[in-house]
Amino acid sequence: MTAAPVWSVLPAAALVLAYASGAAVLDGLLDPADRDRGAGVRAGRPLWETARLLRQRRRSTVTPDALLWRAGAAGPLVVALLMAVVVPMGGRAVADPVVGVVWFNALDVALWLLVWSAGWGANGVYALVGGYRYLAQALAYELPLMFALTGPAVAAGSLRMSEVVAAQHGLWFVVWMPVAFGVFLGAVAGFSLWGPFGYPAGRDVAGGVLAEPSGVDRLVLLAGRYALLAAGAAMASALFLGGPAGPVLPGWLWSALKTALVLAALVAVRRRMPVLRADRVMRLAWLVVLPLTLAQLLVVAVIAVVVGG
Amino acid sequence: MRVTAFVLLALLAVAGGVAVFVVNSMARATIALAVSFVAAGAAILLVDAAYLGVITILMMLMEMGIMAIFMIMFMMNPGGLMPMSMMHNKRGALVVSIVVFLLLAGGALGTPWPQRRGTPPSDPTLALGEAIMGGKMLVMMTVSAVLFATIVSAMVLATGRGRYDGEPSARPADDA
Amino acid sequence: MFLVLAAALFATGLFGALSQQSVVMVMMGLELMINALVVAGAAFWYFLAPARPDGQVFVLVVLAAMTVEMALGFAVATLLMRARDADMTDMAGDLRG
Amino acid sequence: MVLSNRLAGWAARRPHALLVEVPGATAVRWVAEAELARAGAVAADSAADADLLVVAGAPGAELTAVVDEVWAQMPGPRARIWIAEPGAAAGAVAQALASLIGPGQAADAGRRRDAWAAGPATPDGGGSAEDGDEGDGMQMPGGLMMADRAPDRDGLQLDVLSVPLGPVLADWPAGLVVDVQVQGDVVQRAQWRLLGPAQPSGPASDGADADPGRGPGGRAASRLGALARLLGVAGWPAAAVQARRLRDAAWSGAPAAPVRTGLRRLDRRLRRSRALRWSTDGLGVLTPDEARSQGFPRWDAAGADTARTGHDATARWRGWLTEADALLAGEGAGRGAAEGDGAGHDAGREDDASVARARLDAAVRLMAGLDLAAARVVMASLDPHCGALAGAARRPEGTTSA
Repeated sequence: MTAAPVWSVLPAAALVLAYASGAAVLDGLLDPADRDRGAGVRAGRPLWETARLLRQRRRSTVTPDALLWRAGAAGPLVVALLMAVVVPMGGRAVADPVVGVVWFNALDVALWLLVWSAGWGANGVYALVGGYRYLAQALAYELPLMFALTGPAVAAGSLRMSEVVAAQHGLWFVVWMPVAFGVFLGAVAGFSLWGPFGYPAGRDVAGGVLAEPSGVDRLVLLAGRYALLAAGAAMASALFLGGPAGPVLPGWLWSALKTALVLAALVAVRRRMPVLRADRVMRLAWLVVLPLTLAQLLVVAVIAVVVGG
Repeated sequence: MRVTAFVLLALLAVAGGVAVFVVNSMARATIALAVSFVAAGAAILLVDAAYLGVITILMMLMEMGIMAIFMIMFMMNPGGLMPMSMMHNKRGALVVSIVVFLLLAGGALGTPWPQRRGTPPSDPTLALGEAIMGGKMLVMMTVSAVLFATIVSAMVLATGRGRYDGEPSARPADDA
Repeated sequence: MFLVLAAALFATGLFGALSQQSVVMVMMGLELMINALVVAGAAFWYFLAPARPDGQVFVLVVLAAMTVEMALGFAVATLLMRARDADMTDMAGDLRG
Repeated sequence: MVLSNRLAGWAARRPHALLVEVPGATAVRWVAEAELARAGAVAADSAADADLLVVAGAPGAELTAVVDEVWAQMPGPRARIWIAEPGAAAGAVAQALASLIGPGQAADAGRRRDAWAAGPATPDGGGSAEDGDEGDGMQMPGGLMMADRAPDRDGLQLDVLSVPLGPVLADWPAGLVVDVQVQGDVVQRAQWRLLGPAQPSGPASDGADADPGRGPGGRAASRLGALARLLGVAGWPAAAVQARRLRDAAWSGAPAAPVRTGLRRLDRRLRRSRALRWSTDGLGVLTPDEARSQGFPRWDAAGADTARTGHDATARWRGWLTEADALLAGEGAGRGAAEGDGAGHDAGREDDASVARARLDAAVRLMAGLDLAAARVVMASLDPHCGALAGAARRPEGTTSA
């Protein structure tokens, strides 16, 4: 595997956005509210929403912190694109740094501050509560996520994404690291404010961090949310599902298929569950999930030592 | 190329650091500090210490996130609606820090540094990992003990009531 | 060059730590100073003895120290807040004893 | 021009509507919601998210003022409709949708002078600006006040913010304002008041056709409507949609059998969801006496295991499911008597002013010490019928503190 040239940033970004739109289309198709309407109308939902938000005036609030607000609104999309930079798709990544796994982790932590500023900058009660909810939720999932990321890295003996993928020839990591895989998917939903982890954007606080932005700001923020899901799904397929490994079909197709499947599962889960409140998530994460992840990591480490000699 | 990048990042880092004490909003101060750290971490990336650079960024962003919580908790007027000046002894501090800067910078430029010995390993992260698990194991074990002691003592200091004599409140430890 | 950056960061942090009143702001100053140490440590490692990992280990230890500082700092700030409703360094001094 | 027309056409396929319900206009809201859903609209969470402002019922002066504020906060293109009675909903919605893409929008945008663009803060209906206690008299830029301090539940002196919750808030009782003092997002004290309709109508007077609590179908719909709101607050939009459809079916007098089939499906889905139980368990626990005086029937006899967590939010939504099914099956009238529980189940008990008041008092009492999310679940699970109160004397009450 070789690092791709610089211009490959553009197709990578396009790919992330394509997956993000796909996720939005799927979300529209699955929405029971529109069940009686034609599939075309439902599938076109991202288009209608985009048109609506492009037409909408950009509104403000009383004495906002405009700089932080705009930065926060743009944050998720930027972070998602930066995450995608290290994800190999079909054996090819834009960049393949030595510390690809940590890079992903650092970016997801960057979201803490960005989403928080999106809530803070609006200078509204509900938005601020949403921003803090994000931090509270992040405190719950971050530590399990770190240990979940450590699993594949230990097994591969490297933090480099290409080597993590290469180490899965033969056996995908998901087979012997199911806990880490589950935690990772949960964390992806968590940092994307999605589904059961949509608490920071909850309807009970008038949309939380989504309560105040309108027009283009809102469009970018919502697109960023789907893009984060897409980047997370791509990462999951590379870290745990063996990336391009698979019979018959070419590697890039396998990568694309796996990413699409993970993404679809993430989108679908939103309809299956209510939002989990952060206090409950916190208890679950620290008392149950964290020990489980550590046990998983122990198993992985022992196997890695035994097998690796 | 590398020099230009470094200069830009260095300027950004210092500008962020200065901004911390200049802007009139705690939120912006926190973000400015985060920007300063990210720039410093990126500068470290330039010297092939990939792991150190990224881990610096990671840790510092996390700390700033935590700091945002405390900032609102402790500061009246966190929104910075009112111009904030909470200086005392500004002049003295300014003089001291300028003197320190001149001394340090002069020292850095003036000292006859020894010749560089050896070349960076092909994978500095690997070297670091082997050092931690090999020769420097003791250091890391000390660090981990200290960290554990910190968690415990911070909790003891910060919580007014004991663990079992109140309603069970699911508050997180204040550092991860 | 790296050391100049480190020196500048250190001086900025020192200025903050000396001049600010709020506990939180003082801690931000301290953070900046430690940040300078991180930069300097990485620079020393790279430019003086890159073959040995000591420099990198040093940086990691500094990072850990920073975490400890944050945690304890906020714990003490919480304690002060609880005991005296004081979040300014001056107040903490005045109320001593 | 072609492009902007195309954009407008696309945008109109999915307008976001913010609904303001006037106390006593529940039926109007239901019809309006169904009508909006038919037109492809979705419910907006906040003013920033809304293109359409739909006022169901005839608001009084205070509520009208709030509606105007929300109107000023909407980004535009925007349209506002007032629906006074159920029959008018379809026409009004169609007209509003047309005006959203019409040429009037540019003129509207040109005329606007928005509160946020200049000048002092408006007191706020949708909760979009922080305004603190007027404690230390320190005037802040923008007319905003600094927050006060008070001890919190962990013994720290922390900032307190006074925020009105409602009356324009998704899945919130009609016309209700709960003035809460919050630290972070933890409610310290709460107090309710009601912004009423234009002409207070007596609780049992002429408004019979606007009052859905008549007849078993209407009462089943009332339970399902409450359930839909609770599910919305709990953040499960898919299930809320399901409940809302069943509500509309029950209300429109559709044959009971298919409705009951759908209800059974929803029932299974909700009861099986551990996550939902997890988020409602142990919230808003009432003693059996309180529950009876607030018009909740004895649901433990009806299959909900209240013994485990007491009469909490979980017990109440389970009770709604059971009750709605019984009402649709036509056995609602007899059951209260069969249990020998006279206070249980006479028709429209929850539409008594005293019951509604008791529920609101209980809600603000139970909200203290909870975070906003839990407080909202408590309020939704008590389902106070504010319409019943609108006729009675309006005075603020129900203060409570942590």
